[in-house]
Amino acid sequence: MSRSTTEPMLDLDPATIRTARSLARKAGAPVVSMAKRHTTVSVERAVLRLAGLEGADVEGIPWVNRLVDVVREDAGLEHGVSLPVWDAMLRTGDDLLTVAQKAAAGSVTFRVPEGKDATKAAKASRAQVAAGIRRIDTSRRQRDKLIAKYGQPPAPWIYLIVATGDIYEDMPQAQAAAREGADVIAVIRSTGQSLLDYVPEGPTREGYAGTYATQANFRLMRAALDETSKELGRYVRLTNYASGLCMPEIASLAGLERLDMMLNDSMYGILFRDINPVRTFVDQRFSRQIHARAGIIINTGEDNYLTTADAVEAAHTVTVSQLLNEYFAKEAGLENWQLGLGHAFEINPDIPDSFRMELAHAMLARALFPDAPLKWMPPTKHMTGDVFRGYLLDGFFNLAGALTGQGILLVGMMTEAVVTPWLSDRDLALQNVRYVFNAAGNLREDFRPARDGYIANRARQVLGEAVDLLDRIVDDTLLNAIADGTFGLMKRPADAGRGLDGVVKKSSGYLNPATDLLEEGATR
Amino acid sequence: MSRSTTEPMLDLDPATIRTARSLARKAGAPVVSMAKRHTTVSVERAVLRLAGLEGADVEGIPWVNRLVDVVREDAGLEHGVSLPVWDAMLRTGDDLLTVAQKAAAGSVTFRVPEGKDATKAAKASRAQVAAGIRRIDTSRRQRDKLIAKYGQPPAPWIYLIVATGDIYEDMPQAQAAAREGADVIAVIRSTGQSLLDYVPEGPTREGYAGTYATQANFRLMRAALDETSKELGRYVRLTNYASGLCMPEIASLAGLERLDMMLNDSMYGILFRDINPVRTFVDQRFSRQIHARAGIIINTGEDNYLTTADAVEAAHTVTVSQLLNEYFAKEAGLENWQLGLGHAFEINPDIPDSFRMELAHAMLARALFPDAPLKWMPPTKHMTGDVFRGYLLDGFFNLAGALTGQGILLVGMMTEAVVTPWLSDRDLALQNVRYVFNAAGNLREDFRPARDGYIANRARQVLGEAVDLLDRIVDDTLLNAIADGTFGLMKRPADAGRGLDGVVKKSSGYLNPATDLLEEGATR
Amino acid sequence: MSAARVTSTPAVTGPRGGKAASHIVRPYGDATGDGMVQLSFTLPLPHDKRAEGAAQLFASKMGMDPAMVVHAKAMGPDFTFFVVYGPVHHLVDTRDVVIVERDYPLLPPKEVNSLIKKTLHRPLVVVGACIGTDAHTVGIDAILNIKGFAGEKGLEYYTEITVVNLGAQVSVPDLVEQARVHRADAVLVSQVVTQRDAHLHNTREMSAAFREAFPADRRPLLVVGGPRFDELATAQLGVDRIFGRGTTPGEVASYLVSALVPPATPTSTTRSSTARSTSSRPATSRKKAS
Amino acid sequence: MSAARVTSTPAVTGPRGGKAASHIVRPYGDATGDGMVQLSFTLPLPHDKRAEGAAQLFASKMGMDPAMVVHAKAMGPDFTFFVVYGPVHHLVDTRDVVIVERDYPLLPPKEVNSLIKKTLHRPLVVVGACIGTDAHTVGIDAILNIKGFAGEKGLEYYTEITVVNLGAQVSVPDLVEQARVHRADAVLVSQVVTQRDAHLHNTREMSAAFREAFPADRRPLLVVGGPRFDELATAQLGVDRIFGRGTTPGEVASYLVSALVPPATPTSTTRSSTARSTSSRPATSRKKAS
Ligand code: B12
Ligand code: B12
Ligand SMILES: Cc1ncc(COP(=O)(O)O)c(C=O)c1O
Ligand SMILES: Cc1ncc(COP(=O)(O)O)c(C=O)c1O
Repeated sequence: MSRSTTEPMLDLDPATIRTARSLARKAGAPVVSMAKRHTTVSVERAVLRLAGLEGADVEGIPWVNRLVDVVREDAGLEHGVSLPVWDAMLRTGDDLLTVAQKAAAGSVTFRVPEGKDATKAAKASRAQVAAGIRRIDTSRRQRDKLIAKYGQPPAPWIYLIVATGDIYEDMPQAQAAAREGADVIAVIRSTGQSLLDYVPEGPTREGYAGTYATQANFRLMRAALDETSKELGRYVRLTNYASGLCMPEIASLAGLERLDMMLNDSMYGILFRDINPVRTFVDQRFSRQIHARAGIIINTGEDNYLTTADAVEAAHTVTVSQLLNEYFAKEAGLENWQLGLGHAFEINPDIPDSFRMELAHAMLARALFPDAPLKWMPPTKHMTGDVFRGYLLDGFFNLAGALTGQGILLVGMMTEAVVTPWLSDRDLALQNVRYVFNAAGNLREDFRPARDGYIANRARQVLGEAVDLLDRIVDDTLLNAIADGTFGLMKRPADAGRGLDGVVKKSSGYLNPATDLLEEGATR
Repeated sequence: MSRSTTEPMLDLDPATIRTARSLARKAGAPVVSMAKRHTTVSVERAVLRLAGLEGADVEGIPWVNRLVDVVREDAGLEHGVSLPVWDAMLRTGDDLLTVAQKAAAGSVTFRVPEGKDATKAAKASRAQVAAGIRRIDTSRRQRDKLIAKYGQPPAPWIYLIVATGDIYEDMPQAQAAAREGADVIAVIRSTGQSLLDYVPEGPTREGYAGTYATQANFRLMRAALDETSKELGRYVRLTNYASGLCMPEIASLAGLERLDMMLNDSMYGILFRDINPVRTFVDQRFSRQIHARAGIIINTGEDNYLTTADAVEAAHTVTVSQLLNEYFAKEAGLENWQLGLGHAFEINPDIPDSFRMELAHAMLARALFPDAPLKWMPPTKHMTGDVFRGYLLDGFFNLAGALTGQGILLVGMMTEAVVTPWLSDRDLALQNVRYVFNAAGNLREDFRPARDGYIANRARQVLGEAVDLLDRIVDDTLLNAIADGTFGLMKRPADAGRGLDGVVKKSSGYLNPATDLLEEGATR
Repeated sequence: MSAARVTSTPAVTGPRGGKAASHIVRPYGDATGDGMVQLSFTLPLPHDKRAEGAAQLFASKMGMDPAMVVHAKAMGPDFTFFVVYGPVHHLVDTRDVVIVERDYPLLPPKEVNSLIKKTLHRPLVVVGACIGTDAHTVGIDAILNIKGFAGEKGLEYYTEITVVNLGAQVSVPDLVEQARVHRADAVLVSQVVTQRDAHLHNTREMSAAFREAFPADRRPLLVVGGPRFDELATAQLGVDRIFGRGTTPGEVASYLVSALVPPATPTSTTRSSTARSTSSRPATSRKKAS
Repeated sequence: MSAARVTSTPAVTGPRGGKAASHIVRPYGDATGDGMVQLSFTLPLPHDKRAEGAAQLFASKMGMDPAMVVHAKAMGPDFTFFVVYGPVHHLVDTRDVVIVERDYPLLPPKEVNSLIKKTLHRPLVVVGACIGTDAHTVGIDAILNIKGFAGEKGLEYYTEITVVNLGAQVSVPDLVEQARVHRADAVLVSQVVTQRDAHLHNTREMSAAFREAFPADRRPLLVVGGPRFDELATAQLGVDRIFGRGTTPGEVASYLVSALVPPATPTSTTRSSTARSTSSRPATSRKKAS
């Protein structure tokens, strides 16, 4: 389907759209300033990772965890890890890894340096972290080069999942999926990883319904897909999840290892992993600054709301969340082309006009975010063990994607309600995509919803409800809205949830060379 | 989907449409006059059936066959059976059945009466045949009454097939299908029936991939569906096949037993059963006169061409055949609402834009025959053993039906390439129809092919090719076109094929009271 | 629109013997006794005649005869996907089917409440959770939240039931602790992720922990649910009851009173042999398995 | 348009043991050896727990363990449709797979023609038909008509083959008569309708008629084809060769020369044991089965 054809018009009121955006900014701004006032253990560990600290102790606890824990005990984290750590390095003459090992062994203690010591430590840490940032820059340039060489695939990008739990199984399956037509490969993570307050080390072979995200796994998979990209003459993108308690570290590793897209939603962890809201927003801001720098496209998770809330009743919460995600993303430096805002085909298929309503919702997103790629998620909630019906539903999902010009198409599986996808499920699913796009992709030219018809009216209604909800959120604060179950019907108070103890209020002397480099756009 | 919404416009040139129709008339007229100049054994047997001759001899040969054969031997058929038979009845004082029995036993001989005898025989035959025609009229009135009572189902009518081969199995399966949502039940015929030059008698239990069409079976099934119609408060239509060597008789029985729709194509028997073309056209004209009188909707068989010829290359042959079928139907007295002109979703699904091309073809038919119900046939040729793919394809077939406002939807089965439909296939297929029409039926409102877009251009192209072909047919005669493999790639010369020996040239003294009554619209 | 008429409640009358008294059944394709089934699978073989033969042989080992390989598609050089149709010779005697019968009366919320009130003289306490790393709360919420499921209100709606919903990703020690703190009469656990039998491992870990933490007569009733459990597996998993796909809150509430509250009305005595067989609570507080 | 890139020729590399040397295979869902399959069928039972149990029991008789009934839908009061997933324990040894190997070289039309010319010194005569009431001519036409199938020209294209295509619905006596009139070297019969085994009955009737009408050494080669034949059934059906789904004209032409014309180039001698075993023509005019 060509992008050049007349875009179907929804005729939304531009003033309403402006209102919606400014309300989202108002709702998000207090959260941003709260995020700026805090740091987290994971943000600090990410700084150390950027500075090049890799590896783990014999128990598999990463050195970054060991080090941050000891620093926190010795000196608190209000000032960040950088000053105490580089101060110690300067004092001992040890390198970062040695200091970490010594810290674990209890043979070094940390303090918050002052005066000249502080200046020296700050400078040293900045120099070392800048090297990491430059590695991210190099990765980005390399990606740009490959894309320039192979060309950008036309929209929508076909997005397929692998989830064997074993990186050595994932690699050939991912390569196979790429050969079958996937533009993007996502390696699903093991169910438990987001609750781990550390990033596992090394190549892993024993995930549960997914494979652990580790730096080594990132590297292996990127290499495998680079090989396949070369074979196919087409750049195959790699995706993982910057979510959970280690979001900032995972984002950093993704930047270093040239991942191309990351699932990264401003509220997913809060709602669906019961991670503390403050922790999440702090971690999220840092992660997005990294993604912005790394040229990574983020995928947000609005689809998830529709698995717990009703896709018709809660349609406007998707819009609100997209606007918030957009605001937080832009604030962190991401550009429009990096915003894979999520939405999903999750309306109960028994509802009259369900398909047209899906089109209305999808077009609304398309109209609100004309320059964002948008990630179109397949039906999951209303999939059943009736795999024939499921295959049909996925076909109509594909058709909706084609008619509304989605940017990233996550391919639906007929066995959604049964098992994690089989080899044959993926093959059948791609056959479905192929049929629909080949046979009816250009139908978009003939799709012209009337300006006052069912579809346009529905889109306007959802936008109106979104504005109303944003209004209420601005009044009552976003944190309260989250606590009240506004999103996905999940109630998450700001003072509960996992990882709260990893949140630390910054002191006035707080230093984070990574944030500084990112915000300044500097390389040294 | 409501009929009141703006019809998508194809913007066809009205002059071209007029040309196409007038060419069809020119191509068909010689065939009609040829048909008028001939009679066939089956036409004559149909007259006897209308006169009330039922039953068969001990070998199962119907009395109508016995009688016509003896008359033909004794007196020839150039004058029709009516004069010789009623002359014999008047001479012997026997009733019709007795004369038939005596004829079979050789105890009566026939002659062509002349003068007063002829006048008397003519009068007597007309009186007796008129009673049959009045029974047809009564059936029609009864149907009208039931429809007035229950209301007409909205379009498209859901058309389902039963094909167990056993009328006593067919009945409950048909009732079940009706309860599941079928508006029309078709009882498929046994593979061999069309080649039989007689209509089997009585209820039958041993068909091959279908059930024999007999008067008793018609009666049983109509009664079963009347019962279900009552139960559902919805008139369930019954369909069978006026095709094969006994087309006129089957049509008459359908009229008598209140069947509601009949498969009845002007060329199907020629092309796909190798029945002699002259035989077919003669039989067809009589059948259609009966259908016209009985208020039966005919279904034509253009879909069949696309199983042997390519649906893209041969698209215009479908249009040509529809125009010819329309001409022959109108000539025989059928009205627009009785023309279930056939077309099918048979384009190779691997072809780019195949779905849009299907839409173009379907809209062309819709635009050419705005007042005919049109029968939309599902994919068969490109169905494979991949039942998942088949289920998806059927979904898009249903969508095309919804978008183009088809009148009769023959429900596609995912097992098309495997077996005659299973109980579960029908259930899954109806679920498919339900989903598509419920979720996307109204999408027709949003479907507006551009006046100069792909769809409109393709429709114009097919219409243009149809006109060209009609031109050539007019030049070279329709019979030659059929002989040359123009339709469905089947070559059928006018002097070959089955049933030719049953064709008889009429003498100037030919009498057929049924034709007279039908053409005069008389009841006595 | 026609869809309104194409109702979703078909009522097929069995053509041949649908109503036959026989207990012996086989699959029905288009006629009684034809035994027809549809099967699909992948073999790790390149697509060629031999692979098709292997598919046919495999299907015939499953009892299809003749097995018709109606579709074969190469998926890369090493795998082939097959669709097979054909009749299967196996028969099922419906009398051999072992199921967990509902061995308690289905009671409306009002009766459940009044039974608890009359007999327990205090609210019945239910602690619910998704354990392990499972974050699928929709199922347990369907049972517990007021909103409920399939038109039935959840347990929170019952005035005499106190619901403590711990949510997702609850560790077993936390669950045991919370059950103790809240003096749970019943613990309701949901498990949706089943990859590598996660649901079975987690359930066994959970029941063992409760057995260790509580004396037999004080252990709360252990109930698990999720779409892929075998309801017959109570003994193997060490729980009192298992609920599967499509469970409604009313069923759970009714079961809980029948198990925890002496019945006011006589109930059926044909309890499944496994139900509660692992419990050793006094019969006064819980109805024993027969 | 993205579809252009989503090619239809995937090339999966087997993750686990796709290339394993082992002859023992099981279905592959998501991992080697998982044995996973998908199954669907209808039981003539009203939809209730017992019916689901019966479905599970039936699937387990087919070798699925555990059999997960993931979908059950009432179809009227007397029938229920099921979808079942699960692992199957049966194994297939690919060495046990019996197939009809192509036991003749695939020759291009030119070579077929020159072989016939050189050896027979006259055109080879083929009479083709759909017999019985079967009117499905597309299959036999694909083999006979010039247009051909799958990019290969049909037998009419071969200068040294004379094709007499009798079309559809040909009765057996007519076919025998036409074979005699045209001095057919081979008779090619198509059967597509298989309901109630029509194809098998018709084929047996046909081969018996030829056996009766011709002395053994003058009987034409009998070849049948159609999408649902078992290619191994030559002996039972009394024919010389059976061709199934997806046959191409080139295969048929090559077979015909190998069977009717002494080979110019040595061909493989590993003929399937059933092929031609029913023939007793002299080896000079036809190659004998080994
Ligand atoms: C919604 C959903 C999600 C939501 C969950 C939101 C939430 N808060 O619950 C989100 C998007 C977060 C999610 C995430 C994931 N999901 Co999910 N998800 C689903 C989905 C679409 C629907 C499940 C559902 O809500 N069903 C509706 C409820 C009402 O049904 P139910 O759970 O069966 O409950 C009923 C009964 O079983 C019973 N019941 C259930 N529990 C209990 C307990 C008791 C005590 C009782 C009495 C009864 C009872 O009563 C309920 C009402 O009848 C399914 C696919 C599908 N269509 O089924 C996949 C699915 C369950 N998810 C799956 C997976 C793998 C995941 C992930 C692990 C993927 C990943 N690696 O990232 C993640 C991680 C989740 C985690 N850590 O657990 C797989 C599981 C595969 C398997 N069999 O192991 C599925 C099947 C999808 C698939 N094919 O891959 N998922
Ligand atoms: C086209 C078609 C028709 C056309 C036939 C037109 C024609 N002139 O051939 C029409 C519309 C007329 C038709 C009618 C009917 N059909 Co029809 N039809 C089909 C359809 C859609 C495609 C068949 C086809 O052309 N395949 C393509 C060819 C190339 O494949 P093939 O036949 O397998 O041939 C290949 C090989 O098998 C082999 N081969 C075949 N013959 C031979 C012979 C020799 C000697 C050799 C070497 C090789 C060989 O080589 C070929 C090339 O590879 C199928 C459904 C489907 N998608 O398969 C139903 C199907 C075959 N029809 C079916 C039925 C029941 C009928 C009817 C009986 C229905 C009715 N009661 O009215 C009628 C009556 C026909 C009759 N009397 O036989 C059923 C058969 C069910 C069964 N298994 O018994 C099917 C499967 C549909 C269904 N699911 O119900 N049909
Ligand atoms: C936006 C988003 N983030 C993250 C995840 C992955 O979750 P986890 O953090 O459990 O790996 C998902 C799952 O689908 C998601 O949608
Ligand atoms: C137009 C038409 N007539 C008749 C038939 C039935 O054929 P037969 O005459 O073999 O019963 C068909 C079959 O589909 C058809 O399409």
